Amino acid sequence: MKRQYGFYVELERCIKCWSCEVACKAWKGIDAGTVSLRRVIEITSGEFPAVKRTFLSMSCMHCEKPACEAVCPTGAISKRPEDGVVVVDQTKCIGCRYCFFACPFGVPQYDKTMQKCDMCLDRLAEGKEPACVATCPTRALHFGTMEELSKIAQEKVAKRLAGSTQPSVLVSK
Amino acid sequence: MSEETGFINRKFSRRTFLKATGALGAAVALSGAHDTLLQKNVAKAAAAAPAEEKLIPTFCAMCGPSAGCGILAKVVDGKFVGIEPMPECPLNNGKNCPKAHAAPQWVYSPERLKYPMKRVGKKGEGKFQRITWDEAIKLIADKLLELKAKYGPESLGTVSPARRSYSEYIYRFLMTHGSPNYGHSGICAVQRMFVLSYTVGAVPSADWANADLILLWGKQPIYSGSSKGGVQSFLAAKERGAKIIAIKPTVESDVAKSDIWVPLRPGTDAALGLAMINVIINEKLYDAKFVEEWCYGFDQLKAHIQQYPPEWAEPITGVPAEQIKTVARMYATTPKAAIDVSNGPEHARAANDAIRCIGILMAITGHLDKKGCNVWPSASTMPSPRGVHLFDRYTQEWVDKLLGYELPPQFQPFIEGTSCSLYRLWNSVLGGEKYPVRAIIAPGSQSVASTRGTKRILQALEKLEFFVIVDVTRTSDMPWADVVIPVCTMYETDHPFEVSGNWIMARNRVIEPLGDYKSDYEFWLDLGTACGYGADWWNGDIKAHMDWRLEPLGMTYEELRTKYPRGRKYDPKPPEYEQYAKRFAAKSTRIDKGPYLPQGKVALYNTLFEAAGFTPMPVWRELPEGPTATPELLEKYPLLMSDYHTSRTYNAAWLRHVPYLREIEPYPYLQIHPDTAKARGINDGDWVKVESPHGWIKMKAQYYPGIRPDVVFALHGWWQGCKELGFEDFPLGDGGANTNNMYTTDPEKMYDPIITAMTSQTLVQVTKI
Amino acid sequence: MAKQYGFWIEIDRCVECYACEVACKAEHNVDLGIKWRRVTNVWSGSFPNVTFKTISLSCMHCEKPACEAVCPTGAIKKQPDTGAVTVDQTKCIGCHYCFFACPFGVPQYGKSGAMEKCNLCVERLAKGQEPKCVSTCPGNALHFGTMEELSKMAQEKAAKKLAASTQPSVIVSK
Amino acid sequence: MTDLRMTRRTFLKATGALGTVAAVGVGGRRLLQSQPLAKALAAQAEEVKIIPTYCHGCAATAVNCAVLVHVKDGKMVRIEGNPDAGNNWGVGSTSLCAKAHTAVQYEYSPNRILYPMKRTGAKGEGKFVRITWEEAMSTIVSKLKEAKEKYGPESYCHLVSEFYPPRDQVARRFLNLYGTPNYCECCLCHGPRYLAATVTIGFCSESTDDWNNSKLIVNWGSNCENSAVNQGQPHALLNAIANGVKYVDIRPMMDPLASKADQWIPIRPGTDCALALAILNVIIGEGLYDADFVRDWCYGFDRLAEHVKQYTPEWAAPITGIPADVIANLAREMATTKPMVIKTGNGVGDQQRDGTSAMAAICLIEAITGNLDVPGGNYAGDNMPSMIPLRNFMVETLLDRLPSDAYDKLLAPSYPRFLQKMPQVISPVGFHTPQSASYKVLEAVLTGKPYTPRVISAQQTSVLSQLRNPKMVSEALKKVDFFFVMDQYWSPAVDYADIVLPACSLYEHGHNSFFLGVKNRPDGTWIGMRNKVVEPMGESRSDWEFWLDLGARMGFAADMWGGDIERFMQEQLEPAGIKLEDLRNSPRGIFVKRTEPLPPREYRRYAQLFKNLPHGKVQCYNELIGGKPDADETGTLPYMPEYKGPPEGIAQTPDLAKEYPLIFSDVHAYRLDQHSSYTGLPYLRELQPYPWVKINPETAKKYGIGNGEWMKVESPHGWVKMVAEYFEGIPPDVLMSKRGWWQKCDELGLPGYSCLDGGSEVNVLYNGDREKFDKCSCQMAKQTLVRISKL
Repeated sequence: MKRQYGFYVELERCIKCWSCEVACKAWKGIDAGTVSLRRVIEITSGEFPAVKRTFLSMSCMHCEKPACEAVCPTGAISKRPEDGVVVVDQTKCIGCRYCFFACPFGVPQYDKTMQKCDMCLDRLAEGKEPACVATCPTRALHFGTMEELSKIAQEKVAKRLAGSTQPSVLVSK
Repeated sequence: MSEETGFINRKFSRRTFLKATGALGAAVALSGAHDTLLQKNVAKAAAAAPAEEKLIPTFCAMCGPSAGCGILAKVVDGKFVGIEPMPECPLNNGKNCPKAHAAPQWVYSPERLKYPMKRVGKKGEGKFQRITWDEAIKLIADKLLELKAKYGPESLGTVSPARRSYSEYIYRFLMTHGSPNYGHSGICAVQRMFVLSYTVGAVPSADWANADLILLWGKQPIYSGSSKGGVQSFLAAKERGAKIIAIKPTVESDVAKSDIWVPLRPGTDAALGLAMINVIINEKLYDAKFVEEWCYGFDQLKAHIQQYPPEWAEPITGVPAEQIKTVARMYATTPKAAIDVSNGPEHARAANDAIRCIGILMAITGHLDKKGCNVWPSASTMPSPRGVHLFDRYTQEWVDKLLGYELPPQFQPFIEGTSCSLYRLWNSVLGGEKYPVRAIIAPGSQSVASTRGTKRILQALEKLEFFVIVDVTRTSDMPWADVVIPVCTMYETDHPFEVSGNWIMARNRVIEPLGDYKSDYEFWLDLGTACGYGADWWNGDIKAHMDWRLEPLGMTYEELRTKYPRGRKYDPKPPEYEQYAKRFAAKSTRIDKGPYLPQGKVALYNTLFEAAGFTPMPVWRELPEGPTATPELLEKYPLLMSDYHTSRTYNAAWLRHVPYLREIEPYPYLQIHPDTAKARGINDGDWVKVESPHGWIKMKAQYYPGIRPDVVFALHGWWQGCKELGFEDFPLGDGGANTNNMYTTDPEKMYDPIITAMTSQTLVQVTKI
Repeated sequence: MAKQYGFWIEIDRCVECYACEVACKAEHNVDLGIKWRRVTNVWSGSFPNVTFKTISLSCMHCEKPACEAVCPTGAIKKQPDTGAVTVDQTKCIGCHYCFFACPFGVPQYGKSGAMEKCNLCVERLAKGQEPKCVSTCPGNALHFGTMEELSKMAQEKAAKKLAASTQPSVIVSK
Repeated sequence: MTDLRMTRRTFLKATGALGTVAAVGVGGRRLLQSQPLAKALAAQAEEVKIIPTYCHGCAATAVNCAVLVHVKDGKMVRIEGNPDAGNNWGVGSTSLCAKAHTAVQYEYSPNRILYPMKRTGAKGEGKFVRITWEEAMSTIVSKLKEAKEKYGPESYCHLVSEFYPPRDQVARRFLNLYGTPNYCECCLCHGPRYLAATVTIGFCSESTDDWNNSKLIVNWGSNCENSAVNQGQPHALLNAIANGVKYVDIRPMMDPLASKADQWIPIRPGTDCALALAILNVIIGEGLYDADFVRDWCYGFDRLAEHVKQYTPEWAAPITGIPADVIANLAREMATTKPMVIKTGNGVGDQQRDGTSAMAAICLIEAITGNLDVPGGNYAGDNMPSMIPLRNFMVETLLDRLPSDAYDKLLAPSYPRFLQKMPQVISPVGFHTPQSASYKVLEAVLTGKPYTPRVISAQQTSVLSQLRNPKMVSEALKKVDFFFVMDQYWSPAVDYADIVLPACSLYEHGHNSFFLGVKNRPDGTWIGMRNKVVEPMGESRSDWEFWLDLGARMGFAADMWGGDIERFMQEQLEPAGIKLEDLRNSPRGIFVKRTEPLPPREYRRYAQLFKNLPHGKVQCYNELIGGKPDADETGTLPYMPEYKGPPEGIAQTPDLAKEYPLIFSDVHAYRLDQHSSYTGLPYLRELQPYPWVKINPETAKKYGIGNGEWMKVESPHGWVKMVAEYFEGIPPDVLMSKRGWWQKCDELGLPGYSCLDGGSEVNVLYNGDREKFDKCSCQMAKQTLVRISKL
């Protein structure tokens, strides 16, 4: 049965505490100063005092039709049917960086060969969540099948609509 | 989007890269006369003797009307070899387009004219004899004075394309000589400036930095100078999230990045404009308060426009009525919406009507002189250098003496002084006008390649008594010249200065002139003095002239050069908005200096045009030949053809001889939709015959998915070969590649009745050769 | 630690103006008929819903260059300090084997017959200048830097789009 | 909403749907994604041991997050959150903060002190030679004995950081046995704010249990997204916001949580007292207070009403930088939106010249609006009896062994002497008395007033980066007769020590303060063991072992468990009937279920909360401390909160502002380090490589300072070199930085910076004059004026 796991970041709950970024490097034993397979990014807009700050934790999106897989000249990149994780075969990768051109999100990193998030397949095998999701102190970062994730998102929006405190106005779409 | 993953599909990487290389490989006939460095090995270059390298701040000169981009010209051992960025110039912020980088090949091209010549062979034979600069000047001056005595000063005419930095010197010479006959090609800029001035009182520009919606109407920012502000402001607006609607017949890169493409047929902009006004008025989307307070003739317009609903415009423009409504509604209801109109609509019989519609659209929606809409230029604290145009000497008699009007006499002179259509100037030589001109000077203009009716121009060239060419490289009508005057390229002269917004910089000489010639400006100073008008021409003293021009800025030309090597920046004044009273009271350039807008309001209903015998409100005028204009011709000539004015690598009729540019666009291409071509058995790259009711040319078919299946497009101005790549010249008339052979020369159909803009649409058949 | 420089073409900003192609040729006096950097369009869709994207491509300066691996005379070397893959023309015998191996068809053969291609403008890098194509790109679409810098830039641009597009959906209108 | 996390985990494990997965970099740097993961995992499984303990993230201060450490071949490899303990939001939470994940780098850092050493060069020169523990301990013992005989026990002062568990059990007990009252507090964190609240409304609660009943949460100076990311507060606040609770944030910078507030109030640092007084002015002036509560439970309200008339919003606006109308509307909203809770933090009552008054005024705002101990208000917390009763050595520190005149011998009381003699008023756990102020103790070394400290020790603290005026501190450390230090890392103060002792990291000893490690919750109480994860580095010993050993050597063995740490720990567990061995052998800790259900939550327990206050009421007019001698005993404490403002400020010293136009302050906590340490840990230093100062881009551009460029920051007291970090979320006339950039990071080749002028220690900038400190709790103001220039 084809299953697609994925991440979901609730922008409103992320406070850029960098825990996911450091947990990912620590769990995979990556040296500081080299690659970052998950990065926390801030978008600031407006000027003092009307400032808007949005925080976003970003790693590989494990696309349904990965642009990196499509352009890889040596077939080093493949998408696993059983969980939808996009993985890189290090022995085939020649470090041509063409996948970087293709990726709309600038995810591929290079330490000789292409490095990127593999959804912590080792932890998944032990029934654990990826290291970044497990450590997120504000539960902004979620993991699961796309059905599970959409359920979380819809529940959140519905709750806000019902609104336990203020009576909310129904928005006409 | 196609089902392939995103934009790069697996097929792309290896095969298409090869395909593109292959197409060029065969064509390269590597002729011997090749002086580029063979070995490209870096180590080898470093090992050579350390070259003495200089970087000279100056201006690129490779393209048209507006000022050149700032560059650092790299000179190695006295040879101009390349350019580096000069970020100080606000026009291009250190960026440069492909033409700028190909400048050395243009400067050192074998096609350069190196010394003055006088004709010794028969007219059109192309035999010349070298003479000195002074001999040539004297020869021209004597002839002009002789013709002036015999036939009056008005026997002299000049031909010029769009506005150049030396255009004002031509007006001045004509004024000092006594002739009103300045021939303008009528295919760029002046036409829309005239119509907008008489509709909204000025030429308000689109406020790209603040608009949320921009209509890119008939504009080619990538073709007409990709390094200038156009591209940078387009991309900045996109990244800011602004919506862009592209109204153009073909898909260039800017259309591909726009949100909506309005694929109208060339020459039908007026129909689209009228239909949009119809929608906005009938659906009450106009700004009633602004219309009531600042527009004249709304009721008349409202009645007049009922005949032009979107359903009427659909068969003419080819744009679905629904899309016309959507675009009209979006423009009217978006508070910050602007229209950036350029050359596209100026090539049609209804050119004035199209531009009037655009002015009216801006006015009735209130999108005028507001942040994010079309705004007036903000003033600068920089005192403006003196102009050369003797504007105050124009009189009514002067206007009446004009041979043939480009703009109606009641509105002469306009910003270019008294101007007559270039075609009428040549027509007078064949006796077709009030009186014939006897002498024509062509500074940087190739009439045979750039105006309609090539055959008639060639006949006139045969008959013209005295023809002078002033240019940097060989031109298409040089064989018929009596005197050829070479002039410096802008890399060989240290004047004039360039102004870009609030910044001014002196031009610096990169290399010494390669032959016996001076600059354009020195030519006019010398000729003016030789003709006895020295008092008006600083007696030929270029230095005194330049200092005179800079006097308002309180410094001499040398001080500008030495004190401000990278240009001097003045602070802009903060922009002012909604200054309607002042804006609509603007004085015109007419003899009586009356306001453009007699009512002090936007002319929805134009009383001045009405008094001059023209339609007070914009109307629809059919194409000379077109699917709805002449359906009877469709059977023999099924496709609608038009042409571009300029491209990424060429300007009008120039630069085909520059190898690095010719490599990119090696052939005169006919853009044709793949299905249309396949239906005729034409493959991508085949040579085809393109025939209209007026002439025929040979072009290479280029499969172009981003075009209407019933339309084909080409670039105008093809005549020149390129020795380094082994390309020969093309014939100028039928059988060549000059699109000007294809269009009508029937005076009733070839012009816009008010602004003499020349139409560039016809019906053609395309067959494989 | 060896630096690995690279290019990044930001498709959304490239306007197919060919400035990078001609600038590169002028800077290195490249023969006519061949190109070290090439601009190519990829069309998609059909009239009237048709559009195209433009890619400016030169040598990728791979980590394990296929051309270097097959070159019989060792003429192709990957420079340790900048990661640039350069050609020693005196050793190249013009056998075209590298052309067969390269997944991107990058190798070109000019009048000298020896292989030539983009050299990452190492001589300009030595003078602290950007590669010529990058310095002139009017659309600011062609970027150059270490892979880490480029990746940060790309991610920030993607994030900006995500943040701007979603406008965290607050259903309750306050 | 069911806890999705639990169901998915069991679901994944049950279905085993994952098949073979790509191997992951085990210890190795690169990702071996090609080898089948199963094989690699199996190999990994046998060697890796999982050891439960507590995280080092908040360093020695708090003991909060239970963790599982992966050890392979005796070497720490990785760390994870322990789902059984109930960290952050409760059972099942595996979350940790960024600092936790540096466990491996923290343990094996090249900055570790490995052996006892004694100084050979001059004080501060940093020349040392290795010695044995025996020689080190005997030197310390002889010095302590000599000092006691010649100058009296009070001549020995022990410096320590806040919350360090050994200090309140074995260290405090040793000092009492030795006879010195001079247990020295840094007066930087929690203590001063806790005192101000307790003397005004009788308690100081940080409970978030009742937030979901609140209608308005006001975060006033609390920086919990930096100081306590994983301790439940950010998560609780985000839940409240998601549930529609209105959230207002009063802080100088728009920190991440402030960016999610409905309203951000960018107040100038050090002016919170002015704002609080102006809010009281509006609430009382417009009669918006809870008349019933005021009548029944407030003392001296009328005098307060009169007192605050002078503090109008128009008066407060130029001081705070907040427009008068914004102040007035805020006051009305805080008074009328019920229930409201104010979450205070270090930014408000801990490092300001009028911090005590600021905190008192804020407590009074909560009181007179009837928000004390009400559902959704300032809830004083559940009284849930623990199912694991422990012997609390934090209280049994043999206080009676001190000489009778100990309190009078106190060198520099960190809060008024008369209050220190009333421990029953200040709850037994919250404040241990007697205690002196570290800064004033060091000053006494130079002045000899009231007397000269002869022996000083420092443990788990870096005084040169903790206290103001590092120049004075370094002079004092040079002059003192004998200075010994015990720490994990080589901080700048260690250069001045006579004897240096290597301290174990928190993963190298299994010694516990069980009291702090217990997690009490509605369904029962959980206790976990701090286990020894790896062998100590070099010859390092645990701080507990040091005090027990020192106690025995000084003849107090009988009262120090004979130096036997096991006995000390076993005695703590006796009341709960738990054997130390049983706890060590239960990796998932011990959970004792509650026998009978908890009584429903009680509110408005005013009689009990105010019992220690005069008249048993909230002190609007404070007769507990009003008119009594202040900490310096040079003046008396005010009856009502009074505004003083920062020592140097735009509004306070306008002429000085002509030369030094910008306000400067620093954040107390930052989520990438523990106060002044941890800038040596590569994963954290990578994210903040250089000493940053946040500056508004417009301000920086005026001085031609680009983003990321070095700049000079100079105050009337000293100057530092910092890197400008453009930040829109800060007022144009304010600069904010962080203290503690002394630790180098060899792995990234980044230096440590000096703590003196020309370095990057913000403390050199602040005013060191004790007259400009808070008179009640010796808070040292961290606000000054600076001028900046491009470097």
